[in-house]
Amino acid sequence: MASTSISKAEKSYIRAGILANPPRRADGRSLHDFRVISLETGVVSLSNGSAHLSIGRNPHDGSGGTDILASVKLEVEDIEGAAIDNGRIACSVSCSPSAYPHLSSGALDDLQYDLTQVLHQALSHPSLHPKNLGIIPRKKSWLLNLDLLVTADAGNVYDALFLAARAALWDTKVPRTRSVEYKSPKSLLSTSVDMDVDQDTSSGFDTRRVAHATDFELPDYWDEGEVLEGREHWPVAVTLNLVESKHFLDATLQEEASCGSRLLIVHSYESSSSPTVQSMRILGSEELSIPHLKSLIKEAETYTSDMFNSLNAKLEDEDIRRNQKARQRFAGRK
Amino acid sequence: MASDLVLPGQPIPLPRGPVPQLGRGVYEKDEQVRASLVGVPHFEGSSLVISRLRPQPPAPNSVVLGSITRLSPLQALLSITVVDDIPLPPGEEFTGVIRSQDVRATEKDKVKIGDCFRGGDVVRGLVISLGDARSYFITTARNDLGVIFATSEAGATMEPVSWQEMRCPKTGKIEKRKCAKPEGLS
Amino acid sequence: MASARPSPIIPTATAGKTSSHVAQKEANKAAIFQRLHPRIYLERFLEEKIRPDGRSIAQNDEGDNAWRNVEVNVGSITTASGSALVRIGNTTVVCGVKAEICEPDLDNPSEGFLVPNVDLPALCSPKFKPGPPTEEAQVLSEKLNEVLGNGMLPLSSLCIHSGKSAWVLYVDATVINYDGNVFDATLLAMVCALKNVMLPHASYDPDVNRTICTRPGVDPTKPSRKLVIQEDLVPYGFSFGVFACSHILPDPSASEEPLLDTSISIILDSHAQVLAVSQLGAGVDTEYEASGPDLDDTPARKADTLAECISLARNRLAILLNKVYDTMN
Amino acid sequence: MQSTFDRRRINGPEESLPPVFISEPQDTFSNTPVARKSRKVSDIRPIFLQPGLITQANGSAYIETERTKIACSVYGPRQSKNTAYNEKGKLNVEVKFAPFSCEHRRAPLRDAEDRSIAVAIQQALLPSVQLEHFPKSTIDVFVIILEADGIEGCIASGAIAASTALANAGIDMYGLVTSCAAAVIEADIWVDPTQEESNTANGTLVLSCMPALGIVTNSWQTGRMTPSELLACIDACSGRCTDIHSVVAQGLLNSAHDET
Repeated sequence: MASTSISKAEKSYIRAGILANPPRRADGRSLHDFRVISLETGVVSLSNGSAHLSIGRNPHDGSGGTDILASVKLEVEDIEGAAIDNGRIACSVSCSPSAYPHLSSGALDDLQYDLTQVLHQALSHPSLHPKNLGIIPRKKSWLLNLDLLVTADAGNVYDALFLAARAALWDTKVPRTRSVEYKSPKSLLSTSVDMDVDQDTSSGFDTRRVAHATDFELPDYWDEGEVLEGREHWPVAVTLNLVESKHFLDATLQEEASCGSRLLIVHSYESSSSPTVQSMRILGSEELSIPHLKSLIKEAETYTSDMFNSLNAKLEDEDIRRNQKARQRFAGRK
Repeated sequence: MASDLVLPGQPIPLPRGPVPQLGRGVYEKDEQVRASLVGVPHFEGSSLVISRLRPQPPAPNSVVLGSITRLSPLQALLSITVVDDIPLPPGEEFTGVIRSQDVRATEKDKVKIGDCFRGGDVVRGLVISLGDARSYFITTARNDLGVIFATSEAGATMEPVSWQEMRCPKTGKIEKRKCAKPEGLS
Repeated sequence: MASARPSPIIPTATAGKTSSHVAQKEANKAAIFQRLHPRIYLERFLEEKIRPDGRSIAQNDEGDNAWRNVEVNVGSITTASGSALVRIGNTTVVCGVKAEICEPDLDNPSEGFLVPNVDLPALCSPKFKPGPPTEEAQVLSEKLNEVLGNGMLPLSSLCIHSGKSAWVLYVDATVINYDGNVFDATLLAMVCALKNVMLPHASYDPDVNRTICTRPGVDPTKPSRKLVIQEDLVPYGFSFGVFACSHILPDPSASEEPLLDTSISIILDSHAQVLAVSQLGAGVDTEYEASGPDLDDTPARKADTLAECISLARNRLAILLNKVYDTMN
Repeated sequence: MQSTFDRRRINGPEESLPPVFISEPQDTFSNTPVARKSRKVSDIRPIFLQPGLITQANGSAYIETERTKIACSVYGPRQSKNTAYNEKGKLNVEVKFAPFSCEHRRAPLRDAEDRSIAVAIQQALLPSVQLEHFPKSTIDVFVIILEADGIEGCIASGAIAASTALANAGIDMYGLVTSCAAAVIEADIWVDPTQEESNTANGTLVLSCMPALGIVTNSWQTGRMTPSELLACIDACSGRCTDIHSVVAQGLLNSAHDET
């Protein structure tokens, strides 16, 4: 993402390679190929949902590649007068200085802020909001903290962030809650579940406070519970790196530094066929005409649908793998 | 009413056949010459130009005026306030450095900075190169370059008497400077 | 201060150019001379009794064109409770008042708050960099806080419910164009903004411990109201600078300000009574007046600098008042 | 607003809250869009643009679209402090909301929202400035928002004011940048939305382009849109950008005439 400095010769060499016919890239991939993506969910034991994703990691020694760790932590939030009633999502991206050694601390903060801005604006939009984050209407609700850590950046960090976020949210379990109310000793009437029926009881409580304090109980163990409702709508992103009339995907750091600008498109798949655009950005200073922009938007749909399907497949067999592991662990425990 | 004032991005109608050489303020994009500044395109010599009297950063071969801010045995630090006869707005300045080997053309290695410049002198120099991240490289190794204004210890404005001496009118004391030859002298 | 003529620095204009081009060359040479020797440049002008921006400093005329033109327009920002834009010459200041509700202090339960602040952003002048308030902005805010705290706006009038809730007025001034004498412009902008404030009707509801306001025009029984302002305590600022202990320059511009040895600030109320006076630095050096060979002064000049500034401020106040009044009502 | 104590400013009480009005209940996303009174759905707000307002700056511009007022000034090319040598110049855009510019008072120090607008405006200007003419230098663009009516409107007007200020400052540019916002409210396109309209919208787009060259410099989309709605928004905005371009051109020509 933050381009390393490369020499002019290397830059024109890479651009020539991409514009050539047939195109040739340093690692032999075609223009629209992705590097190897490895994904593992449930890696952080103390979180409600987590995922570890890396793109382009060297299979032999596990070195290199973009490396993201995503984790979801649920908190109870008192929403007494606030305008939110069924839960809130807060995303934050932090970049470890080891991933960007050449950036000063100020530039690192700015980069973190920009990444957070893109993620948060896309993921916290009401159109994607899961319904089951409310606990007690107008009193208590879940605050879903999605924290992503970029531990290494070898290019294409936006795609990696969205993939990791989607995997972590897919893996999230919301503990079931049961509302419990304490009846004040003096009130004779049987209070209905609806809390805000106000009787002027002559209880000892200060009359201004609501007659019944309500709270909730967690029947589940903290890491069980239902999955987020509508978890298949979480979006995926694709970054199209533009070199004059051509574009290519999953750029390495050198390729990112040599291409003038990038188009980031985030799609969410309501029904399996047509996606909806959740966010779009242009980054960089190369020329982009309006018809070219429109054609890129259409082509992006094919890339995101492939990515969407392959990610779903991977998440399914992650679930299966973890259930087997859980069963073996259970079987092992006498 | 609109004289041939053009705006950035506006194509410039070319009078005759051959595409003229393009100077500053115009650029060519897919065989169309367009303006990159607000102004009137005119010909200076053979090249089509839109000239704007705007403060510009120093570029190689631009004549700059600046005042000496710091001296060290190997170089003199200069705060550039005028570039190519266009003064920078108050509060803005570029940093330049005159290395000891760039002070004069003769006996480059026997230069003593203390005898050439003093703090606060106004110096006219020529930019050799963009230098490094902090400062531009300036030379005064020409007769018309060097100190053009200096105040003596007594506080009076000194007059140059030779290319390396200036005299204080009040006390008559001679101080050593690398002076620029005043204009108008043959 | 010896004012010998330095050797001609810039190559003489080459002849044969069209007149406008020669004029531009001359203007350019003058600009270079001002950039290299600002002090001598200003001296040259003052010798001819003219200031660089064309204002005259001659004593005989009624002294009105010694001040830059003042323009005020009020109520242009709809998101603020009250707002004003003031332009003195090129110096432009926009001031907005935001009214919020808070709990009053324990030691004066029935008083609200007045919080004036000046912001000198990097946008208004090349000498400011983005970041926290500069020293100059802090000094300005401090001075304005003192001047506006002189009882012009009784804080008790900002109380909604004693001990429980009161108004706090954040008076934020942003300088858009910094061309000298920002204090006068900001003070005038803040005063006009405060006069323009419309506070919604507010009532404190003890059992919910919250203050409820009604929008203007929603409920005729609960009208919004203007601030209670003591008209005779309203301050008007007039700033002067003394250059080289010899010239008094009213309303100094940005190019003159760094060269001034003394800065004098006179604050009058609407009846031309002196509310506050501050003089930093020596006044006009009277002995110098007498012995100065080339300054043909009459003895009248011997009067004390401060008294002279106060009289200059008084006749300027009359003109300023009818300008501010016709915009206010 | 929790006002943190800052010894460099005059401080009020620790905590103060904006007034709560009785008339409107706490509705968040009330998606009943109020019909537009004075202009059609596909019209933009009238633009008042005045280049060269700030005499201290190299170049400046002031823009007003009904209830959005933005001032912008350009300084530079300046020496870039404490950065490594680079032969291409740098474009540095800083945005500041005036404390009185929005419904709720803005923090006078760095506000989070300032940076996201600065990034959007910087991206809108980047392809238009010929930075290779200013090696080792920085062009500073400072934007102050005096009154805000719709964040998308601020980005669009801010980009227009900044591009006009750059031209007024005599910075070499490929072309003038104009920008326009659009919102999708219940499947129809509202151009140049105000604050309440964009609150009820489920998707908004800010498109900046150089109409003289037909080049898109920034398209900043948030919220949810179907691809066809997105393409419709792009067409609507690029049409409006060409109209705005003539307003900017007229403003610059007038101010250039006054100068010569």
